[in-house]
This record gives sequence, C-alpha cells and structure tokens, in this order.
Amino acid sequence: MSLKKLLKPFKLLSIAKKAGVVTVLYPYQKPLITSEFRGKIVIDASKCMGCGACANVCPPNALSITETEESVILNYFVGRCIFCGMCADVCPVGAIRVSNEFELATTNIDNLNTVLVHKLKGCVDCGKPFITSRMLENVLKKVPFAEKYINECPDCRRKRFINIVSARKR
Amino acid sequence: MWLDISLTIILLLIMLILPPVLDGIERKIRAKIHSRIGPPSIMQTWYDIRKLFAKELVVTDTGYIMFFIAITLFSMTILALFLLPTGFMNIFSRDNISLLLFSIFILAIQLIWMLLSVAPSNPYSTIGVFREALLGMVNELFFMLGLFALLVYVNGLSFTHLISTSYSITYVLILLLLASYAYVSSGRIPFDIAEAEPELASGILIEFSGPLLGMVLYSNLVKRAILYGFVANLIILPLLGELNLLLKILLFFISLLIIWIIYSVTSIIFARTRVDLAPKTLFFFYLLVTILITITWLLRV
Amino acid sequence: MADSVEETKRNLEEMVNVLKKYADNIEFVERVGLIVRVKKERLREVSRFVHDILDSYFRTMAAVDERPINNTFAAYYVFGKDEMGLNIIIETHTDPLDPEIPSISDLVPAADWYELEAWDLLGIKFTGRRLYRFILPDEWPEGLYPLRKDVDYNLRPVKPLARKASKQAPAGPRIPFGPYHPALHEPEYFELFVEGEKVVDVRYNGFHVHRGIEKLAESPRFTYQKVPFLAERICGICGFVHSVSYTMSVERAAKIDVPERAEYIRSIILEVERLHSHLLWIGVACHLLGYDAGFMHSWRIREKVMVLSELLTGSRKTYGINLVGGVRKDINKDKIQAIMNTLKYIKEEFSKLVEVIAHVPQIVKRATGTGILPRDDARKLSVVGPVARGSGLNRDVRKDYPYAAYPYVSFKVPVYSEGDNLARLFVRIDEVFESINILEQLLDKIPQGPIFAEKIEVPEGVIGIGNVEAPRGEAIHVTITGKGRPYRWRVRAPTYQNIPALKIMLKDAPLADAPLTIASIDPCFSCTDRLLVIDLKTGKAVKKTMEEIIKKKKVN
Amino acid sequence: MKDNHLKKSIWVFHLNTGSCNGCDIEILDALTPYFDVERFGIKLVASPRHADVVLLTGPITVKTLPMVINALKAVPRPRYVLAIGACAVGGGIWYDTYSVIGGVKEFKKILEEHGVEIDKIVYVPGCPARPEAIIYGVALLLGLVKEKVSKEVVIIGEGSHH
Repeated sequence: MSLKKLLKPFKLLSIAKKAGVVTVLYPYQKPLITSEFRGKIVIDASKCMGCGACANVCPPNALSITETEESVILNYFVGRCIFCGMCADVCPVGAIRVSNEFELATTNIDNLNTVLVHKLKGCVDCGKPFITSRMLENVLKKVPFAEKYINECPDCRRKRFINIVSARKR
Repeated sequence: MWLDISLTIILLLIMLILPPVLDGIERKIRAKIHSRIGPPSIMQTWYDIRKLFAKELVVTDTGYIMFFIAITLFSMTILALFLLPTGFMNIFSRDNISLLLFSIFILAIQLIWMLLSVAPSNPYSTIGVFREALLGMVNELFFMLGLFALLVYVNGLSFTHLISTSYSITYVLILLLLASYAYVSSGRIPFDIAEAEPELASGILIEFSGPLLGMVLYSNLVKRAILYGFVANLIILPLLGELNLLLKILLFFISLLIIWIIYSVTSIIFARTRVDLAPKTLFFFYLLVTILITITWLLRV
Repeated sequence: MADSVEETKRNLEEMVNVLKKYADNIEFVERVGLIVRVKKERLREVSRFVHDILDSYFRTMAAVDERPINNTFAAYYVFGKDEMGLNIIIETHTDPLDPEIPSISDLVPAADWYELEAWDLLGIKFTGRRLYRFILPDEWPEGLYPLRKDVDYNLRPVKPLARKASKQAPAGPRIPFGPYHPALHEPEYFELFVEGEKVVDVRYNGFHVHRGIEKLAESPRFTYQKVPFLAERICGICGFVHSVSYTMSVERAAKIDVPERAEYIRSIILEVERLHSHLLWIGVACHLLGYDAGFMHSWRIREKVMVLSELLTGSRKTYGINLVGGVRKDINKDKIQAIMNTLKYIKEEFSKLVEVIAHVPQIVKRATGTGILPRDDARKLSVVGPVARGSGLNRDVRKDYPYAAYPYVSFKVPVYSEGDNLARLFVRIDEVFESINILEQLLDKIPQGPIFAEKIEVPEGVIGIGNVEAPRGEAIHVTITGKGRPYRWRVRAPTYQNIPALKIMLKDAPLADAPLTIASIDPCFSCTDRLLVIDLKTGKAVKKTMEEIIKKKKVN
Repeated sequence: MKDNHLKKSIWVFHLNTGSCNGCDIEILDALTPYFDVERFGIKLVASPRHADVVLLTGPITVKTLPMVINALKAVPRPRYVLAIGACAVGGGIWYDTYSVIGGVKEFKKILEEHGVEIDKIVYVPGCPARPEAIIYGVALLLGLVKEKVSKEVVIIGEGSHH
C-alpha cells in the first residue's frame, strides 16, 4: 500500500510517454493559430476615405487622425494596437480588414507605422483645401444631387447661403 | 610508462570535456519527460559556458574576493579530478592514500563552495549559505562516517584496495550511503535548497556574472562528475579484476553515464523539500544506514 | 420558493426599519441594492451595525469627487449580505474644502486599504487612523490628488522619476533586490522581516502596477463602449472577469436587458477563463516547489484551453468581445463541439496529473499545515474566493449574487475548513472539475436568440455594481454613470481583499513557506516573490551586516 | 547580432515593468511544452547578472522605473532588450496616463540620461504578444528570420500616383 503510494510520482513517466513530444516547431512549422485569431489590421488604401471613424473608436489610439493644411493623415501604429478589431466594425466603407498576421517584430520602431496621407481637395470658390477626394466620391455616390454644392468648403457654402438669404430679404 | 602518461592525459581531457556534455544529455532527458524538445544539442551546456566567457565581467564591491574564491574552487576541482582513478589508470593511484586524499579534496571543495556564497554582500546569498551549511552539516558528517567504514572495510587508504574487495551486504550499504552523499552534495532536487528556492532568487550565484559565473558553473559540473565517478568506481572496481584495460575504461564511462541519468531522472520526479525538513530526513536516513552498516559489519554478512 | 421570497421581503423590511434610525434616507434600487444615505458622523455606528449585527462582509468602497455635481466628496461603502444576495450601500458626503470622514478601519479591518487609497488618490482625510503614502510613488507632490476632477488624467507632475534611481544605487553597480522574479509575473513585493528563518513581520510594498486606469476611464479618451477594452487589461489572466464586471455594473445601473444568449456566452467564457487560470496556478505552485515536471504538464494541458479561448474570442487572452449590452462574437455548432472535445481532454489528462502531483511527498508535506488562515480571521478580513473557501467560508459570488447564466446551472461550491495551503490547492483542483461540469450544462442549455441588446441608453448619475467570481475571488466594479462615459469607475480586484490576510498566514511561519503561501492566494496584480530580507535579531538588514563583516575582513 | 557565441545560447531575464500579466504569462508559456524556447538554447535566469537579453513587458510605471534602470544596469554587456507587447512598445492603452512612462521610446531617453547603453532593441507588438510572436522576435534577434514589417506611406488624392 504505502510502497504503491511511494511509487505514484513515477507515474509521471507514463503520462509523459503517452503525451509524447508536443512541441510545435515554429518558425519552421505552422504556428498554433486558429481561424478566429485577430492580428494586425490591414487598411485598404484604395477604399479608405479618411473619415476617422476608426480613430474615433480605437481604445488605445493606435489609429490616429492628424489634420494639416492640405491633408488628412491617418496613422496606424501597430506597436500600440490591441487587436480588438473595433475599427473594422465601424469602418463605413469596409476598408479595414483584420488579418491574422502576428509576425511584427522589428528592430526599428518606425517600421511599425502605416501612414495614409489623404490630400485634401480645394474649394472651387476660395481654393482652400477642405475635403478628401474619397469622401467626395462617397458622398456623391450616396447623394448624387449634392454635386452642386459639395465642391465648396463649409465657409464658402455658409457665405453663399447667407448671400442667398439676404438677397431674398432684400 | 609513456603510454601510461599519455593515456592518463587523454582520460583527463575526456573528464574535462565530458561533464557539460552529460549535463546536456540530462537536459535532453528532462525535456523528454516534460513532453518537449529541449536544447538543440547535447553540447548546449558547452555553448552556454563558452558564451559566459565571452561576456563582460561586472565587478561588484566584493568582486575581487569572489574572483579569488572562484579561482580557488576551479583549481581545487581540477586537482580533485587528477585524484580520481579514471579507469584506475592514473599516476597518483599508485600511491597508498589516494582514496583519503580524494575525500579530503571533496570536503575542501564543499567548503569553498560555501565561502563562495559568503563573498557577495547580498541577503539572498547569505540565507542561501546558511541553508547550505545546515544541510552540509548532516551530509558531510555522514560522508566521513561512510568513508571511515569504507576504509575499514577495504582495509586500506587507496583506490587500488577496492579492486581486491568483494561485494557483501555491508559493502552495498556503504555504497548506498556514499551514493546518497554524492546525490545530495551535487545539489539536486529535492536537496538543491541553497540555489533554487524561489525566495532566494538563484541564491548564492546571484552576484556572479560573465566568465566568473562560467567558471563556477563549470566547476560545479566537474564536481558532479567527480562525485558520480567516485560512486561509479565504488560500484565497478570490485567487479572487474582481470579485464582488458580499455574495456575497464569503457565500463567506467558507461556506469558514470548511467549513474548521471538515474540521478537526473530522480531529481525530475520529485519536488524540493523544505529547508528545515531536509536535514532531518537526511539525518534519519543516514542514521538508519549507518546502524545497519554497523550491525552487518558485526555479523559479517 | 414563494416562502423564501416572502421571507426575504420581510427581512428586508425589518432591516430597513432598523436602519432608519441611522439614516437620512433609505432607498431600495432594483438590481443594485439598498442605498443608505447617512451623515458622516453616524457612519461608524451604521457600519458597525451592518458589519457585525447584520453579519455582512465588506465588499468595496468607492470614493468620489462629486464637487462638480453637488459640491461634496462622497464615499460609497458597499457591504454584502450573502444569504440574501443583497448589497447594502452606505453613502456619505463630506465637505469639499477639507474633506474628512471618520475611519472605520478599526471596526471593519478590510476597509483599511480603501481608506488609504482614497487618501492617496483623492485627498480625503480619514480621522482616527494613521494615513500614509500608499499607491503613488514617493516623489509625487504632496497635495496633488490624481483622481480629483480638476486634475488632468495625463498630468505628469514630475519629470520621469530618475532621481530615485541614482539615490538607490550608490557606489558601483549592485543587484536590485527590486521586485522582480523570473517565474512569476509582476513587480509587487513583500518585505519579510525574519529572525533566522522565521518570519516575524510582513510589509507589503505594492502598487507598482498602478497605471491610472480608473482615471483614464473618466477621461475624454474613453466612452462607455471603450472602457471594456481597458477593463480587460486590468489583468492578463482574468481579463474577461473585469470586462464583464464593468459591463454588468453599467447594465445594472442603466437597467439594460442583456439577451439570454449573450449571458450564456459570457458565462461560458468566464468558465473557460477559470479553467486556464487554475491550471496556470497549479503549474506555478509546482514550479515554486521545484517540481518543474508538474509545471510543464499542467501548462501543456492548459495550452488546449488557450487555443479554445482564441477560437471563442479571437484572442488567446479572451480579450475583445465584450461590450455594454452583449457580446460581439456568437458561438456556433463547431465551436460547441470544440469546447466539448477540449473538456474531455482536460478531464482525462488533469485527473491523471492531479493523482501524481498529490502523491509527490514534498508537495504534500510543504502544503499541509502551512500558511494557515483561521476562519475567524478570514471573516474579519472579508477575504474572497478560494482563500475564503479554503478557510471554511462558503462564499461564492456565482451562488450568492447570481449573474450572467449562473442561475440556470447547478454546481457545488467546494469548501475546505483547514485554511492551509493544501486546502486552497484542493479548492482549486475541485473547481477545475466543477467548471467542466458547469460548461457542459451551459452548452447543453444555451438558447437561441440575439447576442446584443437592442437599446442602450445610460442615464447620468446612477450607481451600478457588477460582481464576478474571478478564479481568485470576487471582482467587484462600482460605476457611477456620467455623460458618455463613467463619472467614476471603481475597480476592486480579488487580490486587493486577500493580500491583508497574508500577514496572518505568514507570521511566525518559516521563510521557506513564504513563496507558496504568497502564491496560494493567487495574487493577481501579482507580487508573489520578491522579498527584502531583514534580520531582526541584529536589528539591521542582512545586507548591512554583511557589508560590515566584509569591511572587517578588509581591515584585517 | 554580431556576437556569434550568443547565437547558440541566450539567457533571458524577465522584467515586468507594470504590465497586466498577459505578456508575462505568454513568456512563461513560451517555455512550456508547446513552444519550448529551450530548443533555441534559451534559458530563463533569475538574476539580471546572468542575462544576455532582457524581456521587458509593461508600460514602465513611474514606480517601477528606478528598479528597471537598476536591473538593466546589472546586465553585463552586450545587453539586448526585447520589448514585448503593446505596452512596452508604444505604452499600450494607458500610454498617456499620469503614472506610466509610456513605452520604450520615452524610456530610451531616460536611459540615455543615466548612461545605460543598450546594444539592440527588438520590438514585439501584440496585446498580448502571443508566444509565437515572442519566438519570432527572438528569432529575429538571432537572425533566423527576416523582418516582415516596414514603414508604409500611401498618398491618396490629388497629385498622387497609386
């Protein structure tokens, strides 16, 4: 009885024998990854219109929008990404896809950035850049009759509106 | 004569190269029992040591003391290796007190190992050495008793006397005692208290770095080989009388390998005992064996 | 059943009648509990009554800067009455300029840390006790309280504290016995005062992982639906626990009805998480005892659970699928089959492994009779989870304050009365099998339907409490709603409640038991292992004495 | 990596600087049977003095900073750092709160101030970085694999050619 108990720890050998060597020989073999795994996001530059919805929902601000005089810059810094995939859920044009890419190691932190620079289109009246061309296309696709005033920047539009109203008043 | 000397040198070289390789084999076996692959080759421990020698040595406040002690440990270990009758073909085994001399060296190495841990001023290290000492007290004491019994039993002070000895219950018991001693003092689980307890954060080696660490680790492995080689000698020496010399040497290395493997598997199967439990358990175990040795010796069985 | 409902009602009425004596105003809020509003002068009486006479335990305390709303600082003490599943929330307010509240830590020992924290982060003075710096680093300027509403969440008042490093490392490089340990996770540490090998006192020096999460959730960077992702990252082991606690607190505050299927999915993932956490813990405990084979094999079994969590949530750490109102990912037949297969594998392999582990003589020897927490102390300190259940307290939030899909399944709560490390080990082993049982029932019963609530509107200024039985005990979140984001979000992880119990467990025990005992509460923002060893006999840190010895040597 | 000796033997020291445990558990996981980094000659050591590579996780909280600097100082040269997880690389979800430094970028500046040199840093994103990602990072350090990511800049709109 007590000898049997004493020998119990040696049962480990039989467990090990039955389990065998389970090691996955990554990187020489495929990783232990399932179809559901969420990895790096891939932004389709041919669809993105620079609206910033993704940057708005991104919890760690890995996606960020910077606006300059003539462009809107969407920066994806994968180094801070938490791979939640919320951006893909909210993207209005489906430009963001969650891939299962996880081999992201690098020696240069700069390599972790993906930058999409949306050049802004100028206003037909004053020439001030105000909207990304993609956004323009998209609005037109949805509301074709907007063509008349969509090329104007909000300032000019307001001015024109005021002009129309005051002209009527007169 | 020249043949003897060159053979001795070859054997010594093998004994210098072998310990890390045996450790590599042990790591492979351990990995297998853990259901994994383990190090890329059995030379892994050698790679580790080589790398350590290529690293920077960070000298701490007490650096030179550590350095001095580490060098002493290293040279003592190598000297003890000279005394070990590797295939009973060494120059010193001709003299009459090789067994005694060897034992003294073993004890000295243990002592220096303890000094090693006093050197760095680090609380973990200090607690580590207290524990080592506590365990050592019991272990060293019964080693001496066992050695005494052996010397009396073989009726001589040198390894050559072992050859003319024959097996008996008493001899097996003495063997058990000394084999247990070798197991415990090579710092294996469940008795690696000083080095490995998590509250000690790698215990006595915590302040060592680079080549110094490499030296200490290598000495420790050689010490292991010496201890196990000693046990191997005790086992095979009485068995082979008139065998071919080369065959004897081969047998020695095979039994060294087997002992190393048995010891390593045992250490994988068990967990670490508590610091206060270990000396107690050991004491009672050794006491029992010693009493049995005495009884069987008196009864001449 | 009807009887017990009647009885509960009667009990509640009785309770309210007595409490009226103390309170200005009592309100029973559906899904939240009994809110008792008292003047701060009467706080001590009422908390003594609730804690001792009503025999409830201290769950959490949320201190809030309500100056922008009603020009006061408020404190919400949450007590739990297990038998009724009722929260008793004591609300009290104090002056905005010189906020002072009488301390209750002598009456309710578990409140000790909460008061220190409120002092450190909000500057509320608790009278009648010693207050000291607790969470913030030493260099943090006095009088600047990060959780106050007029302090920005991203304020960094001191240049990243480099001064301290140079102060700490005099003359030549030295090993930090800083709080790092290889095997385990986090940089918390304990200072153990020892006499020889005996521990005589313990001091916890923690909060190194303080990342300002609660403040961040109130900042403009966050919204109600973003906070779950923050909550998950409170802890990498029980992330889902925290996100469910948070969403539950908001859902209860806003009376959002979560679809049943979503509740089932939450429960399933919570149990999967418990499986992985317990297997992890058992492995780590083995490792601490030098039994690496046990560590390797329990992690080998655990790996299957990790693959499963990835399949269910898309992340190995069950991150990213929980939102206020429901979950983002449904489960289908294939996934249910995958869970079933994994459960079968775990059951088989784990029972074999447990048999071996339980017979390794050193493990049994070292766990038996060490780190004892008597039942009385456990009750006084309001400990939670396996620590409570190992000390004979039958406390399990899943049973006592039902949530998610737990009301629909039947399960046992393993309770052991010995209070030692072995008892806590057994509680966890039993819970692994119990979890498998719960999962099987959940998979069997899961209803069809939507997984996300239709309407999500959160009113301002209401309080909600979410509680989840995490693998290591009860996690409880208190949320006071605000505009678009929580006004105040108070997180209490189980370890927060359990660490004070270590003082009792470790005292007068051998140093060699300390790692296992500390690990036995399964510290979550973890600590476990780095100790500063100080010898009390000489009255000095060992380090110092050693230096002296060596100096003497040099002279000779 | 220039040092050839290091190619076959890497001893790592795990330095948690206030992370959520996610990456730390994955580091441990990389040691266990399914991933077993020992097959690259990697060993986890308990003292920074023994280490070649520091596995740094967490956003580096203000409170841990002094210890982190000390631990890095204790590592003998050549010393390498593997910054693991979103927190260590970019400060993570709490990159701008009052009690963290916010990732290796800021941390590097502080290290420079203290004169602690680091021979090479490999960044391993992920939240948590899965064991394979950590192995990939180590493999990159060893030169077994090639870097896959690179900075991408796309210009969309007027005057661009895409």
